[in-house]
Amino acid sequence: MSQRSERGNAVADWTADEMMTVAAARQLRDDTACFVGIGLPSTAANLARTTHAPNLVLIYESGCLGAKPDRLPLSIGDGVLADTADAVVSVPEVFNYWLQPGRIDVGFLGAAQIDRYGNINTTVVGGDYDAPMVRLPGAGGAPEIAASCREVVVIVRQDLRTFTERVDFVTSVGYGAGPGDRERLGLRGGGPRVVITDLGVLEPDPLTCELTLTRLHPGVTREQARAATGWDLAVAEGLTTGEPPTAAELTVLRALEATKSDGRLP
Amino acid sequence: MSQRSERGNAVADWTADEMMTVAAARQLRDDTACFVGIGLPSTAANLARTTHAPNLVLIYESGCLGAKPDRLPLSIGDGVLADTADAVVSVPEVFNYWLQPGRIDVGFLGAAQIDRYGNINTTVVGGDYDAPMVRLPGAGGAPEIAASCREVVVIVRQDLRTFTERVDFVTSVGYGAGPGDRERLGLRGGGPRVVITDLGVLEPDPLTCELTLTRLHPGVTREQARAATGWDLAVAEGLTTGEPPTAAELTVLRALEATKSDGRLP
Amino acid sequence: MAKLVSLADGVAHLVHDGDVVALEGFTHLIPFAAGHEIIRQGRQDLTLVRMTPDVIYDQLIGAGCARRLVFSWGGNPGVGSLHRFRDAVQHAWPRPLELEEHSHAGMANRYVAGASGLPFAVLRGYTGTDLPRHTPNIRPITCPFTGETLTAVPALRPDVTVVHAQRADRNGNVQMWGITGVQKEAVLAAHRSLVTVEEIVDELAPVPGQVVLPGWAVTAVAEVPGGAHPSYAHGYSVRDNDFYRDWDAVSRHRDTFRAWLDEHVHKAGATT
Amino acid sequence: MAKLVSLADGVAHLVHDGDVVALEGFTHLIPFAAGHEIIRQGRQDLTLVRMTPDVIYDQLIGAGCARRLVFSWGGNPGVGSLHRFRDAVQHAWPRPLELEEHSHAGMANRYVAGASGLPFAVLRGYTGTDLPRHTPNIRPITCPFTGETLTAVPALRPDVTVVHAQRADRNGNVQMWGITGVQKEAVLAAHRSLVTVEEIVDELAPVPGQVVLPGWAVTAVAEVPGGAHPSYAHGYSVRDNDFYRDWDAVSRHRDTFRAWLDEHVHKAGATT
Repeated sequence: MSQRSERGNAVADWTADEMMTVAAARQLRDDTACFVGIGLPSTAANLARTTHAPNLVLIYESGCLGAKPDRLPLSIGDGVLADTADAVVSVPEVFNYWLQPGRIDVGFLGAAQIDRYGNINTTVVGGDYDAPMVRLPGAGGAPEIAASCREVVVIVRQDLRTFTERVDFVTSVGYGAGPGDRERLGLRGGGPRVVITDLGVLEPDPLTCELTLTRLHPGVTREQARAATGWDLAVAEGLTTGEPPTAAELTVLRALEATKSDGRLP
Repeated sequence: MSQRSERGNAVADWTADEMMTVAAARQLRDDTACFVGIGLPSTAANLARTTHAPNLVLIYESGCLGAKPDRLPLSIGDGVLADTADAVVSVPEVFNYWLQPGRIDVGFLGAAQIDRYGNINTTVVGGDYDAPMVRLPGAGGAPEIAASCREVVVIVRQDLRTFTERVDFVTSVGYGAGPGDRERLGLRGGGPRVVITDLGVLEPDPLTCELTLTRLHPGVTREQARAATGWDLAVAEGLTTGEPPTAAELTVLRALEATKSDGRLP
Repeated sequence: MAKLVSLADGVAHLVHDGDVVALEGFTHLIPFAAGHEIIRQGRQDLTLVRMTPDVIYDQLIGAGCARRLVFSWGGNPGVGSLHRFRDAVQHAWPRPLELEEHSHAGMANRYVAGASGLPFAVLRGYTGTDLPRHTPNIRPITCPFTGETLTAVPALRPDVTVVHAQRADRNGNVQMWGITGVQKEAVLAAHRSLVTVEEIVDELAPVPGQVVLPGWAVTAVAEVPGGAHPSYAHGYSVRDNDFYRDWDAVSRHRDTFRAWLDEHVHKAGATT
Repeated sequence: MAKLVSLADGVAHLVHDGDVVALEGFTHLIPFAAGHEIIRQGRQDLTLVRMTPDVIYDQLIGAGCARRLVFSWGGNPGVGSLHRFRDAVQHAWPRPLELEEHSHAGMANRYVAGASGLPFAVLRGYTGTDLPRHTPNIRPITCPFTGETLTAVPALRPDVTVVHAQRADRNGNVQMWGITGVQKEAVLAAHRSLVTVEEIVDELAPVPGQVVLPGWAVTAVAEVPGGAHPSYAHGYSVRDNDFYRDWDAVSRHRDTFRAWLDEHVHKAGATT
């Protein structure tokens, strides 16, 4: 993730992945609770907590409520999460008492595939379920995070393999087949509010629920974004270009990343 | 409970209540787990633990597993129970993870009314449920203790008001209306194995499930026991007379009772 | 983050006439001071929920705050019956009291379902007893895998739950230990919550056996030292067993009860 | 009271060919040493149950111990995919692997039901996903009070659950702290249990955040210092993140995996 991206802004001193992480972090508001998956979501959530959202409550499915790690955990069960949490609860409790009732404001998910309606696949790609081309890790906490959090933020690199007309397997429901599906299914959370990629930002159209390009990262064109999408990507009328990472954001992000290489503080 | 009983053995230096508590304690085997209600059951269980059953595991519904109180608690939530327990768990956990699966060997219950088939009432006496003559405390943990423990020991003073042909309200099921009823109801514990009173010991007849007088305390006659029972009490062919309390049992019991008066060690 | 409030303000803002109110605490950590404040503020028509409506609910019932009681064991632990509770059930004094009666296992699971955002809980319970005949909120449910019949009870979702705990920090993170009963579930099941604590501290030093409720899951916290008396706060006080024993005589007659209420609740004023 | 045993004896007596075996530990306290002993003793046809079949199950699957996997997330946390797991699913190497796939919430509740002596658990989960189409053990259930449709999953009742913990005393009372995951439920859900511990001590000094499993609820305890490596035991060791990263290369090819297995498992012999 630390090598220079070839399609980001090659002049400014930041990579497309850094831009993506910064843009994701900016989506997290202070004084909210965020259910964090490992990897990019954890990096972005910790960046937010260390910059503009000091009271962001990080919840890890290992049972750590309010973790305040001073380094990036490699797994959702690293000791630093338990050591710095307000409370450590059992895994059944984190799902039953904290996630399921809708107490968590934001669910922060990654994806192996994502479709037009924000449905996510992290299970199998290609072939049959029983004989897949690629067997992925599977669901983990994602289906219920996607169902129960008040809103979902997705962070995922944008390319044709990932942004697909129809996911091969619905691991976590976005807007199903379109408007009204979440309500019909009885899902109580609001679904994906925003998808942050290395190219820009997609948001569901309020009427069609279709993921629509609403913002580009600096230096990225709408054509690049559309070319990296496996369906005919709609572009919002008011398409904007986001702010590049600030020096402060980059400094904190890189310091965080540096802690990940050996799991210890630099 | 400490005044001399008028119908116990008036010569020997122990009361009917003491005999009852000692007889109940003797029913508890070492290395078993016992779900203990407050009052007489707690006294008897602690007597057993302090005498012949040092590894008796006492479980209180307040969530204290393996409590080893050095004084008699007044309530099932006294601090001494938490301080001396192997583990303190939540109230939902004690019922769901420990009682319900049938992990507890013995459930130790009292009763306001008990009938021919060992069904217990601690809810209302007389009148209607909605307008009872006497409103009692109610169920507490008893229905599920009676349902799920491998066996139940009842400790209750024997008189016509209490030992009644039919309880006014079934709070906790013994043998229902007779043989096969526990199985039909799907109750997985064995039901009342023995009822200890201040007069003697009753056990369910293996064929009829009817509570049958199998043992008298020293100095008590079968006529006394039958006269204190609200149904035609069957008497076992091999009716025996139990052993009086030993000096050791009385010494420990009285020391325990002495701790109860002020909740502090003597 | 939970708001830090006075007890009087907390009760005024969070407990309303007609509310479903749960005061929990299993022998330990019973929020007596909050109960007294509810009496002082003259709340009416409450549906009182509690596994063990002991002396605190005897007082609320006798003071006329309750219309309905949802419970599983109503007695004075280790002492005997509750006379105000009995008087309300047997003689409708000072007003009639509707009952919804459960077992402990049922009530505990009802709180668990409430805390879990589920409409019901499943247990092995009540079977063969007379409780389902009088409590419609106990129904059979069939296992979709084995066909076995079990028992379902509906979730409890109090309008407000009140508990007492040892400590909170200034963000309203609450820490309790010792016998922690069903308090976490009762707080998480409720729409609003008020926690009284022995003290508010800068930092919650971890304690073995602790249960921590994050401040963002609690509505308000009030510092009320001794707020559990005659119940106790493990590490701060011991149970006043004499009070429980004496309550039997105090509560046995309406006039001695009323005199007690006047002197110890109404005249006492808010603790904070 | 739990029996104190050697790891080799514990596995020999408690884990049989064809058993349903759960090795639990959520990133923390994963019983790697016990898994290696299962491999060394050549167990076959196991149904392996685990929420997060990470490196330990990659090893068991690659070693050919497993016939079936019941799980909710099969990856190398923070690193990527599990190559032995993939090879088994995609190419049936070294033998075919049946899958029963759930979500974390579903698996956690299946253990809860098992620990609770219930045949099933209820949750809000799986709705709208493709999981129920491939996992028959996910069924709808209707709330008998509200009519709402929820999801039911059957209880997990492993033949044997294996976990690692920090300490036990000589009566087999087990103490663990830090992230304790689903271990209590997994042990209580199982017919038999084997707990490996960092050390056996005379007295379990209470620790904040501890979970204590009474010795009478555990079948056997084996002292295996470092038995969680490359996972960790909070207070005793730290997670060997390099091992997890290196595992990606070791496990990517069958021959490097087999060489690793020979050297680090088969030749290593029982830890105790």
